[in-house]
Amino acid sequence: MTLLNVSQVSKSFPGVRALDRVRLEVGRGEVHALLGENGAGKSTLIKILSAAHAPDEGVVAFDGQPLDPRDTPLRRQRLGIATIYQEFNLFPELSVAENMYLGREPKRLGLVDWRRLRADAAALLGELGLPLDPGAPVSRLTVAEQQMVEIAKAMTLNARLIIMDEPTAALSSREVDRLHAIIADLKARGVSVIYVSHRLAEVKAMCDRYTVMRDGRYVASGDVADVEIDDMVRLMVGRSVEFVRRARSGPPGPVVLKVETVTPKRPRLAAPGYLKDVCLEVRAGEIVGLAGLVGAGRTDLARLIFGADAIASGSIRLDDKPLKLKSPRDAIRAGVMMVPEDRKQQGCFLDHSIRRNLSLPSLKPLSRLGQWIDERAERDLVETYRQKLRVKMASQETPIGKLSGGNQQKVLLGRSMALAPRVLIVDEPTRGIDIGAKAEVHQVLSEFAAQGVAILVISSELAEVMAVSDRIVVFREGVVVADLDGETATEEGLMAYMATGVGRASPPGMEHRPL
Amino acid sequence: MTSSPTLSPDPAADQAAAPPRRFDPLAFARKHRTILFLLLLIAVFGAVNERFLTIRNALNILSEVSIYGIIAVGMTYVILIGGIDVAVGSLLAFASLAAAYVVTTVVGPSPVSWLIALGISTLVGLAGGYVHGKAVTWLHVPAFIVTLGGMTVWRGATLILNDGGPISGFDAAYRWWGTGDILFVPAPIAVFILVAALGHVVLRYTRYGRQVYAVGGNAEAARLSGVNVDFIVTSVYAVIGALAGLSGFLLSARLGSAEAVAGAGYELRVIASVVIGGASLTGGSGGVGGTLLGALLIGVLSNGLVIMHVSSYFQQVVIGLIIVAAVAFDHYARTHKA
Amino acid sequence: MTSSPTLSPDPAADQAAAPPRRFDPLAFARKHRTILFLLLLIAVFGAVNERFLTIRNALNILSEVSIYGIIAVGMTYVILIGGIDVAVGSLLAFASLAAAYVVTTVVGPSPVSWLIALGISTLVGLAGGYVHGKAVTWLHVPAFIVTLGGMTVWRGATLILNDGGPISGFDAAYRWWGTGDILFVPAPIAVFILVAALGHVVLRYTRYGRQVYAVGGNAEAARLSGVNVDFIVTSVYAVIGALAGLSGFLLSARLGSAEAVAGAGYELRVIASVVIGGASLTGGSGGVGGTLLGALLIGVLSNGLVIMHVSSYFQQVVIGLIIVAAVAFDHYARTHKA
Amino acid sequence: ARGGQNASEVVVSFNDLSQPFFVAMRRELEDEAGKLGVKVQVLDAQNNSSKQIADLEAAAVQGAKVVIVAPTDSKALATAADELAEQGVAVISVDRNIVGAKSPVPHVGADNVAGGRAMADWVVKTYPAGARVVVITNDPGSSSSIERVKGVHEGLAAGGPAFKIVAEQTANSKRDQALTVTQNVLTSMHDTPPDVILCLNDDMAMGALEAVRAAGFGPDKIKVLGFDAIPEALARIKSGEMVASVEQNPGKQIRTALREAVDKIKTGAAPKSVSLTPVLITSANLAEASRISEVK
Ligand SMILES: Nc1ncnc2c1ncn2[C@@H]1O[C@H](COP(=O)(O)OP(=O)(O)OP(=O)(O)O)[C@@H](O)[C@H]1O
Ligand SMILES: Nc1ncnc2c1ncn2[C@@H]1O[C@H](COP(=O)(O)OP(=O)(O)OP(=O)(O)O)[C@@H](O)[C@H]1O
Ligand SMILES: [Mg+2]
Ligand SMILES: [Mg+2]
Repeated sequence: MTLLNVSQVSKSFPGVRALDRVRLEVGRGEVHALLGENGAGKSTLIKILSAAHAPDEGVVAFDGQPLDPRDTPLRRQRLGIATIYQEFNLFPELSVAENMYLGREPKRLGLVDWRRLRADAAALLGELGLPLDPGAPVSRLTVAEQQMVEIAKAMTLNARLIIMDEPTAALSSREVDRLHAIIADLKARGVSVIYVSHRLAEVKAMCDRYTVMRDGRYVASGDVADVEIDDMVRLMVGRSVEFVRRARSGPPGPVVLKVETVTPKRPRLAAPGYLKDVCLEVRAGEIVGLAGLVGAGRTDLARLIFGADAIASGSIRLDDKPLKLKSPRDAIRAGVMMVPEDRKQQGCFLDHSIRRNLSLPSLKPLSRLGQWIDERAERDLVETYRQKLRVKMASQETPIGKLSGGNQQKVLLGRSMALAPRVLIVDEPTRGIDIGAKAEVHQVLSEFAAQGVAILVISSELAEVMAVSDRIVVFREGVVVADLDGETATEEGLMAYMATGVGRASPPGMEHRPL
Repeated sequence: MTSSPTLSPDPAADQAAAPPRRFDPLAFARKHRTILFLLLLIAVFGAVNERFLTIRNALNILSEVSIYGIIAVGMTYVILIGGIDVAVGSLLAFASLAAAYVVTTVVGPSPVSWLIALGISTLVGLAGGYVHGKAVTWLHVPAFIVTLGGMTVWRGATLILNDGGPISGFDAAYRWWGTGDILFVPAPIAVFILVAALGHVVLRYTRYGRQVYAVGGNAEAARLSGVNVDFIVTSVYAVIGALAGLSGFLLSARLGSAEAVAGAGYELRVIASVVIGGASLTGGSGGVGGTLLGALLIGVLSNGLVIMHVSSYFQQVVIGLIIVAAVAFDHYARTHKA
Repeated sequence: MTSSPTLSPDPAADQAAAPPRRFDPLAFARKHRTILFLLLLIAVFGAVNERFLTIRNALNILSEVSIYGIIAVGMTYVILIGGIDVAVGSLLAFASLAAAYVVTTVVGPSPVSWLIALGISTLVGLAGGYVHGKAVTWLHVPAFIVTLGGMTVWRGATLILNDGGPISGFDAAYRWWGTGDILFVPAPIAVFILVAALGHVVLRYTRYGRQVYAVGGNAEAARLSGVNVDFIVTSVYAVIGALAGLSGFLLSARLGSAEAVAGAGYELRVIASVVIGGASLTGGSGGVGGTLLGALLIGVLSNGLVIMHVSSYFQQVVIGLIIVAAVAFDHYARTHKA
Repeated sequence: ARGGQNASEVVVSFNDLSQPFFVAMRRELEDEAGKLGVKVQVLDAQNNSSKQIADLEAAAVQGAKVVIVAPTDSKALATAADELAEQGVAVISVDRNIVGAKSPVPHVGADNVAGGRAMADWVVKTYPAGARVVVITNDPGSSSSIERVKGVHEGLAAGGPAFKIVAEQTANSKRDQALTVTQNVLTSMHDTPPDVILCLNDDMAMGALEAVRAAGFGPDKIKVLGFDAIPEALARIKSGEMVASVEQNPGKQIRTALREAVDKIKTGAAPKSVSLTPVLITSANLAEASRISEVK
């Protein structure tokens, strides 16, 4: 029996036809995967379902009733459609509990009952197994924790259809497992779920049906059980994508980056000095992956190396010379560059053009007298990286905020690469990137390493860490617990280190699973 | 951006930072830093001149603070939603002069003339604020421009209304609102306390209040969460308009005369109260408690410097420096550990 | 949030909308909407009174606009980084009075007294602005509070400086900067054109200008892209301070006297010019071109209404309404298709 | 009491110490206080009635015996005057009187309406056949503006219909605004220039003179009159650029008031009202101007 029936829905933005007569059918108690490359129109379709956008044409029927296209988001919520958007919709200054119950706070004598609000939130968070303080302001949470709050918020709505737009993009495997347990429970209660993810292994493991979109059009749908991951990829990308473990291009060069017993001055969050006495080495032409659970301290380390946070003790050496970093500016000058994990808050100038976004740190060599920008050279630079990274965009002058998330990420990668750094740190480089583009990004990182750049990759997707790394360093609660060879490491082995700090003997010859 | 985050009396933050543990004097000091700064200032003034610390002087300060403090409560809401209102001074003058005009010229002597004036002043303010709100939400003109326009429009209208002249000749019941007492508390102070308490409760304990925070924190997210953003925005401007009208009524009762120049420059003092109180001009953080402290700081300063015989030109220099120092201290206390 | 995005002369957005195609009058009108609004206003005034459309009157308007227009160029930068400066009027007075004081009292008659005054006024402004910038970046006090403090501190200091009185008695070379011509163009207008051109070029074509936009667009992202955010912020406040000082010098040359009350209320007029010109108070969008149009709109309005002999009170009402209408029209033209 | 030791017994609250008129008054006050050997505290209400009341309340708390006040508004200060009287503090008003207090407040001042009238009378006398008059007014809504305008209007009306106000605009008491406004007004009537420009303070008259000069009219063609007789204006009168300015004798007002205050403290004698007549200073009676000595 169908719960949701979308037919012939179209939507255009100035200059883009984002959706072109799309259809989608979701049954009761079904987990339905919505698949497609970056910019295929998945988020746009979801926003039409939640009434954040009005469709240009087409009908959305819910529970057999056609929905009014002029509905407000509130009415759709009341009908039983809850949405977790790709871009977070949280209020940074409000607490976790308030964010979960905004507009639906429990009341006593007409006034908000703070005690019950806190208790309800704590109860639900406990039920979902989320270790969050309901009173903490959301602005203090990590991206992963914010994602969990979004999920918890959707649960408070008692919806019949929950739409999740890339809920796992910011999560590491432990949280992903937890989310999947939650979804299984929802399914058992007859709730339907629309699930968007670029992690096809997840889709294969837990979705019932799928719909694939390409360039704003409907391509195919069917039972997940009937297709293999390669088939899904072909439907999405129009070709098959080879996903291979990177082969080392030669013997590693000399040590470029050396981190010696580094401890941060003030932890980013209000916790007592979490990261402690970290040691690490990266050689020229080597890609080192950092693995760890959410909050293990990998991002903190990256920020220390990049000069974004201050060091209390220890030292960072580049080419065996000590680096004195007061700000990211010093790091960039020395040849260290970082792609931050939170692209909206720390990466993008959303209203500014792609050109301005990409070229900002590289302007100096493009300017006469260090100030007078040569715009032609700038355009050429941007064009080079557009081609290299296959960024889909109308023109260099389009505001970056109008790109799909994956394409934004590519622009930020381009920003870092354009600087030709000695050391490149990428924090969650493929968060929200589709599988085709992900392979391209890995390829680009490999090529970059081949040119002798020392690369640090932070990723919460173990498969990704294993695919790109020559070496894998495992973090647990702020300390390095293992330093493994990328070729012999196994997912199970890594998980064991991440969760307990101690390795488990891994069965030899264990094959690496595709993504 | 650069106007760095100021959170001070943010309920969410305070709760998060305070797990029930034993008394920690430093944490206590950090939490109540603005009050402590104010107390310090009061102690200094009191040490220099003992008359500063008399009840009579406290009431003097509070009477003066009441007039703009009432508007500052409304401004807290406006700044919370990320808006701004520079028209409050002009609207205050227009509303109070319109009310005085009706009472003295149209209605004539009446036992309830105070009630008529109170009603008209508040309603005119409400209507004016509503117009600002509609211009923001419906014409999509930035709040700064709308209220800057409003500032000159209302002032011009006030001057036209009675050809620039003041209106006086109010009866005793009317004057009572500016000069009378309720149980030893001067009436304007009582009204101020009422408004502040109400403003605090609504912000803290009602859905409306929570939605005000939400709109300022992230307007688009608020819309997607089902908040009627346009309604919140319009209502907030209407409320501050009504409070400006109320304050205008009290001021005219206190002065015994409704002046066309009344309230000039109030916008800056009121906004300063809110921002000194820890609210961020980008919206989403702040509270009525902080605003009260900010308003009091300004009131204590200007009174204390007079009492200390600081020369009038020099007073301006000192006030400016202390305000900056207070906010710098606030930031320092908030971010530095023991 | 609610202060809806206003992008008009944002280079990033404009180019995107213009693929080289054949002439489309509606697109043209949309792109140049603010200029068209200004021309419409000029046409109306010209139709009502032929005197309005004389060269002499145009020079009148421009001379008046020059004084605050110079500061508005600096304010464009300040607002672009998401800051605000309400101290410009006071700093103008302080800088020009300090310069006049030195020239008339300390130095005495000299053939280069104008140069000394120009230098001192600009440097004092620069120093004052630098102090504001340091307080913002180093003490982490919000710009609004810093410059509000500055506003009263500089005004107080000005009044102390010459005990509240004006300083006059400048020589002819000094006065030339306010009343002389360069090839028929009055000197203040020439300086204004120079400052505006320089301000535009730096913003549009230099790395520094790019970094200003970046800081306003997203300060944290700018920092992580290697921009020295503190330097940009401090320098922007220093520049607007220097421009306020320069403007103060020109004003004193024009009036023949440096006054302690000079520049009072300029802050609002200058900020209004920038915001009418399409900049957003949250930073990251706007430009010098838009600011010029905004400043001109204000100048044309106040000149035209006087020439039409509209009564002073009524002028205020009309100016307020037209400013709101101009910005509403701007928004409408930008978002609505043919 | 510690607070009483250094307390000033005389507190003077000025309406607006950014206006040259009151600045001049303050200087004379300080001079006279030095001569009499009394300690005086000076306050600036910054043109805000509410602040003035608060200042006076603070002064009373601090132990003042006599308060001299230049009110922002005649009516707004009545209650405050009553309260001060109740606490045994004597009040004297200068420049502008206080209306509506329970017991009349002694006043030392010159009437603003009479001052405006003096300007108009000069016009009527100088142009028997009538004249076209431009009036540049000071801060809109302030009582000095309202009263001076009233005097001008009454005086010109008394002269008959031949005396026409062809433009009346405000320049908010500011020199730069007066320059701009006058320029604009002159542009609007370039072919039929006005005969007289009446500026309701001297600062604005300085600006108007600049505009007249810049527009190419000589001092004979358009006559400019000011108000307050500040030294700059007197110098212009002396040089013939400007015609006249109204002298309200701020120095004499404040010196008289201060002497009354000191008498009250020393002898307990109740302060008396003293009324000064505003005088129109022209080149003929320049010597009568109180600040003529300050003209370089
Ligand atoms: N507000 C908007 N204005 C203009 N264009 C938009 C807007 N929102 C989306 N688009 C465009 O619509 C297309 C579809 O975008 P959408 O965000 O739906 O893709 P997606 O499938 O969710 O991609 P991703 O996997 O990267 O999240 C893209 O080309 C995007 O640039
Ligand atoms: N259990 C905890 N107790 C205290 N602080 C914690 C805890 N978990 C995380 N943190 C804090 O969170 C931060 C670690 O987050 P960081 O982003 O560096 O980790 P990460 O491994 O990159 O994880 P993520 O995948 O979320 O980016 C540190 O500043 C640390 O102080
Ligand atoms: Mg998407
Ligand atoms: Mg991380």
